[in-house]
Amino acid sequence: MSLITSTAPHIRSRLNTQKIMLNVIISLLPCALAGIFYFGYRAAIVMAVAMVSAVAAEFIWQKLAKKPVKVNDCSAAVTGLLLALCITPTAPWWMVMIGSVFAIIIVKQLFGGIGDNFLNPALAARAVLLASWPARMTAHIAVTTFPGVDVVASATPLAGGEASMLQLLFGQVPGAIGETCKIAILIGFVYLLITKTITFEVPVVTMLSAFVLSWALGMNPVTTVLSGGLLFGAVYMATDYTTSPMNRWPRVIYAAGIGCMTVLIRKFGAYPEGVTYAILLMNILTPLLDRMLPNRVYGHSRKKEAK
Amino acid sequence: MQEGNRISNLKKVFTNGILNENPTFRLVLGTCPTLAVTTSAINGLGMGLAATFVLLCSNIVISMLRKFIPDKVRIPAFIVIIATFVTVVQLLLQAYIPSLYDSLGLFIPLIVVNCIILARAEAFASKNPVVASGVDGLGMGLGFTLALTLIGAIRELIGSGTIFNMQVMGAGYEPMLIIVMASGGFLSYGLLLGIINALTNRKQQQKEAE
Amino acid sequence: MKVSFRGGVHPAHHSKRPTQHLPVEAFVSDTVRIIMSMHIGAPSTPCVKKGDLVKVGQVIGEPVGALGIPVHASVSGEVIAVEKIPYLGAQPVECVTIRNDFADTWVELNPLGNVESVDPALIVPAIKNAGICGMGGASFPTHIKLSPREGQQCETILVNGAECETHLTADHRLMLENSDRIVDGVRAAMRAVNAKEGIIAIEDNKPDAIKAMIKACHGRENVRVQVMRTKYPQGGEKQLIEACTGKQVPSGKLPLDVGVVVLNVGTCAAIADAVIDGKPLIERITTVTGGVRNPANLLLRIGTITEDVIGHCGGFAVTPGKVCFGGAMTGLCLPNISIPMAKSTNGIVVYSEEEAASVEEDACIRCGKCVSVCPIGLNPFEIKLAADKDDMEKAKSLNVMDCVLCGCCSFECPARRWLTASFKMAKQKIAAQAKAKGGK
Amino acid sequence: MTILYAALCLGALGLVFGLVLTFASKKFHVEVDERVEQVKACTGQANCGACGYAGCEAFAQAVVEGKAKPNGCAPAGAEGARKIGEIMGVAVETGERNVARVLCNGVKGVAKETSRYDGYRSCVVAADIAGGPKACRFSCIGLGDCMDHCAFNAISMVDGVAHINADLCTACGACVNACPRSVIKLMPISQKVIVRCRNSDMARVARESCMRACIGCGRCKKECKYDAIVVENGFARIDPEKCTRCGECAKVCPCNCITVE
Amino acid sequence: MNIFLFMISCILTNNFIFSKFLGCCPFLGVSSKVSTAASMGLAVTFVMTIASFFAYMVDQWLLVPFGLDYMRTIAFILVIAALVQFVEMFLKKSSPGIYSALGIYLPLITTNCAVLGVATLNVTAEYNMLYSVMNGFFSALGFMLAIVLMAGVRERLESSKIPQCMKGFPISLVTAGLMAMAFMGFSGMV
Repeated sequence: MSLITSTAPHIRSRLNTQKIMLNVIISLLPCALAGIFYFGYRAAIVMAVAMVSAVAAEFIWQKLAKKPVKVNDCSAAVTGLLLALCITPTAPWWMVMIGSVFAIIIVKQLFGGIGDNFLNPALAARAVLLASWPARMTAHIAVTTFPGVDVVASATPLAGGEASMLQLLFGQVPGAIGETCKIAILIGFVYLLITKTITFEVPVVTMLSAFVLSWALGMNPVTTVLSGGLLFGAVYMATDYTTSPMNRWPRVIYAAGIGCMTVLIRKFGAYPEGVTYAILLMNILTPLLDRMLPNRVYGHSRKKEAK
Repeated sequence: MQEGNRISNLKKVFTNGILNENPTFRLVLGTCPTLAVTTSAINGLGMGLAATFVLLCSNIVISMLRKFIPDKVRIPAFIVIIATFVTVVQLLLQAYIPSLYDSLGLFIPLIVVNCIILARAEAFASKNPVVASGVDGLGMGLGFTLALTLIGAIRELIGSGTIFNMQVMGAGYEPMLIIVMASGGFLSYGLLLGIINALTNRKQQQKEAE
Repeated sequence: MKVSFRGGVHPAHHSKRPTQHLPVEAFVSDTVRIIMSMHIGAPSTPCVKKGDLVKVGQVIGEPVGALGIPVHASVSGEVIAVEKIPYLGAQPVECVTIRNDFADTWVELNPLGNVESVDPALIVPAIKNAGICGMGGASFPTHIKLSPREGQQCETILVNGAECETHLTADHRLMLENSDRIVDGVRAAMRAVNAKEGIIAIEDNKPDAIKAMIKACHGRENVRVQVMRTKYPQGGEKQLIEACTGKQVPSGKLPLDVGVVVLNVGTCAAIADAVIDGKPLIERITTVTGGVRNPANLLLRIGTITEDVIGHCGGFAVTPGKVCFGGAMTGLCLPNISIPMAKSTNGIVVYSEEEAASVEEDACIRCGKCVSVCPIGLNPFEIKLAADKDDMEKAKSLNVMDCVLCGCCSFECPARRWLTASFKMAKQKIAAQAKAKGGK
Repeated sequence: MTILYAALCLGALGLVFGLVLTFASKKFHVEVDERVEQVKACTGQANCGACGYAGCEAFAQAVVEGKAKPNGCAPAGAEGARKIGEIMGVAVETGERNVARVLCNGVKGVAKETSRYDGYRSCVVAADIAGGPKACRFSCIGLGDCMDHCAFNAISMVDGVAHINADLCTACGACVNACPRSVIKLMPISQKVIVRCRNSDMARVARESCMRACIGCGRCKKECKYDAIVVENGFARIDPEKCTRCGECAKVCPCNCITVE
Repeated sequence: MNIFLFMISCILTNNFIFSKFLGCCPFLGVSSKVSTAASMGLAVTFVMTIASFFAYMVDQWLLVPFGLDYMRTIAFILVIAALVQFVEMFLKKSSPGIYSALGIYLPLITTNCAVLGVATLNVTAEYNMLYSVMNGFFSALGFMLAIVLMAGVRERLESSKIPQCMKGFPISLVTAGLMAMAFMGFSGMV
């Protein structure tokens, strides 16, 4: 009888990469459903196109590059879904497809695939779409009742549209598919917390810092945190494992940076919404943050030791 | 026989600059103008030709003076020679093609610090006779021009739907604006380099397989 | 108040332990194989030869070097072999095989009497002569731990009853069934080093043990029970000290440098046996669990062969994949089941083929889980990248030498990366390099 | 007139700068040893670290400072050592080129396996678990630590035992240091007759653990007409000085552990 | 406030690398490690600030009075080359510590188009002395920010499984492109 030998530990936790990605998809379902409810079949089409093309792009790339095909880790599907949820329901199919392919091929696979991208693929793709087709990306429609028939062009609250607090909370405002309904996002957030997929620090600190800074700058803090994609970004985009810092303090700084930057861009910048760029900028800063503020090692003095 | 050898050598020097040691795609020199001016094919072509002119003239002059310039001050001397020709180009463009001069703007005087030109002066012209240096300058310059025009054409096509200002894409085409923006410059240059690397790698592998 | 440390994990097998309620039963087999290097330090030299008749408690291995401790016969009978056998480490070890005559004739013992009245100076020699080494797994000779060097003063004897490892219930049962002995041992250790207090630290998933120990501590001088949160590796030496005293052992130093000595509950009971009865360490409680028909807590003579133990527990209930000494997080794999257990074997765990099936290493997704669970505060993913590239300088600068190999990072990693193994390799290589440099 | 101004201006600027720089170069003169770069160019440039210094640059520095010997760079070989010697102005002794040889032939099916190692791919780790996956504790574990350390792609794994391509090997010794079992040794390249085993267990144990283990029987020693074979620690060893590479010993070895390349 | 806005504009909004493509060669070449990138950034800051000052002086007091503005390129490049050479020699002698940290980058700066670029820009934008120097200094800080951020990302990429054909320049360019895209967020701030 020949026994197996290996080093300890001999058991592993149940959570693996695939399950984590599935958890994210499940947590996104409320947002997706809210999007379909408010914006009708268009939202469903955008989501389907984004997910299918993201997965297809990943599959084709891995085949061409003769790498092991790891589409079933669901990470590409998550990227596609996230992208779809943060763009407008009127986006034409070819735009969504370009976004997905850009996210998967250029932002993720060229850098080595899962875990090696330094920017959030979905957000980077959104930034590309926004820069390339600004008119299409900001063509928002008013919410309709299911199954939306008539489409009325409308402005988001950030771009001057009117909305009450309750409408903001339930997402009865024009905007990106998944970003409007805050209740749905919060449900997803709680699910992610329960399944221990993410920790609470980043979203909470992001929202807090945005709240405080907007208050200090004389904006309405409640509207600030409830409008646009701030909550969606804080819960789903800023918490992306690969592109956020790992150490405790850098995480807090990173989150605070996102909140503050968003408010600054909204207030002073050329764009009505700044979450995308705020997160991308902090993504870039992530490696440096992790490097500058390492965790304190047990049994070492608090001061950083000279190497 | 010797004559034929010389000519074939010169041919080699000439094609070397265009293909094997293409300054943009193989040596990756002179990235600043490459990125900045390739928003359209015509700009790329203009920049390339301006640089070619400077490269050709400076190579010839440096090669002529190579025995007189003391080794210690050769770099400053090269730079002065190059700067002179750049000023000439600047004045010529300003006088005859003001539109191109305007669109290339700052990057005309910056040809002085284009690494390709100094690199060729140092690596080739200061060691080789006049004719060869001239041919080298021409080859390198054309390689640079071709590369810039290619990148410019691709960016113009995707970012504006035109090539050399001629509408190519159908009327329904919605240009991908980011390609002609700053970040698009980096992206398209990087991707093009990657594609060229992949193609040459594959060729090499095929050769090795044979 | 429940205390804890930073980081750590909650392994799934943590809470349900089938042997938790099973009383300890004794099992004596007909052959024991006693190895000479059960402790850290130079192996003892066998002082018996084939054909000798030995009694229980007779010294069969003489201590060698400063860290040396004697090895005693755990059964009476005839020595049938003295040879080198392959064991858990890289090198084969010297081993004395004794056939049990089941007469259980003891050598003459030399009891010292009540722990509260015995001369403190006699305690440490008694511990050494009893061959006691750490019974929690690390097997560091206990008499060395209790001999402070110049300038060190032991303030606290910290007794580890956390039993944070998965599967194991040996310490739990010991605390329930032999609580007075443990407190006796703590008192003996305290008196030996003149410590001010003794803390018995127990995780809150063992309320019955906590109750029993509090009862046993009642009326004893300066000994108390500290309840800790249930988390792995609560029983790691460094983590235990952090949780219970708030102090951290400086990198590269020993617990004694912060005035603490950590002893396992089993070790404490053995100390009490050595002092009160003069009995050497010849038996211990071992949990046999996992894929065996009848999991049990067994009182085993040191040197009992794994195959006999498993046979006693009804044999394998599954196709065995791995058989390990110790819990799932730090246990050591056996190459075959003819390997005998030793003084530090607190558990024998059988894993089925499916449980032991290989895990495929995926790409790191930089989730940071390894960073957040590391009780030491290291960046495991980064150290692994350095170790994989054989960049030992980098690994060293990332403090890999502070890693305690607890396995939390490997356990938690969703990409199933071999983090702990690579740190083990890096630590070995760096130590070898340092040795080579020192040698020059 | 403008031309004159221009010329004057530039001339003046050039003169001023020239003077300042000449002055500065005299005033701020610092000695630099150019030989470091030259020596570095002659090394293998693989940064393999076999010389004992942190990379080729450090080695070159040490050579110039006289701390390291010109022939300290194994990958550079005799030719490189000669060149470095020229730069330094010293004559260099260079012996025959060495190569690394694997002294184990316990391939799959020949060496007995005791357990299935299934974990982190590292010989160092595997060797430490229960004596390694093979019964013989002098065997090549075959997980490829040496392969990972070879900067020259000379090592491959064949049937669970390392195989070194002598043409690519530069005898830098990185694999020798990487092997936890010391299975790899450096030998002169002409030494083609090799005892591929270092098992020092007793004959019975050795035989049980591997069909190609050297049991130290001494048949080869008897057969050797040149007295080149010694049997020590339970295994045979060939003295390359005396060996004539006749290969007679390989023919009589009962365990097939002597090979002729 | 004006100066503050000017600073923001130089460092972030009109970043030399990400919106003006000045200094790309060293940006791509010397950004593989954070420490060397920081040194390079410091060296560039040093030279750019001083060069702005000297170029301004040469322009205002020599070229303009004599009506030689067409000679700017030549004069400026001479100034910069001499300056860099001088600084290098000076540092080598006076503070070997700084020299060993910055020294090897100094010759590279001569052909760094950012330096000549800032000198020329100062003249075309008709900045006064103070603004010229500030422009040089803050633009250089922007360059430093860009190169250090880039180095941080590239250090991380070191352990990535980048496809063979993308290794080196291509992936650096793509990285820079994506970073430039993120920097678009600052647009309109000033």
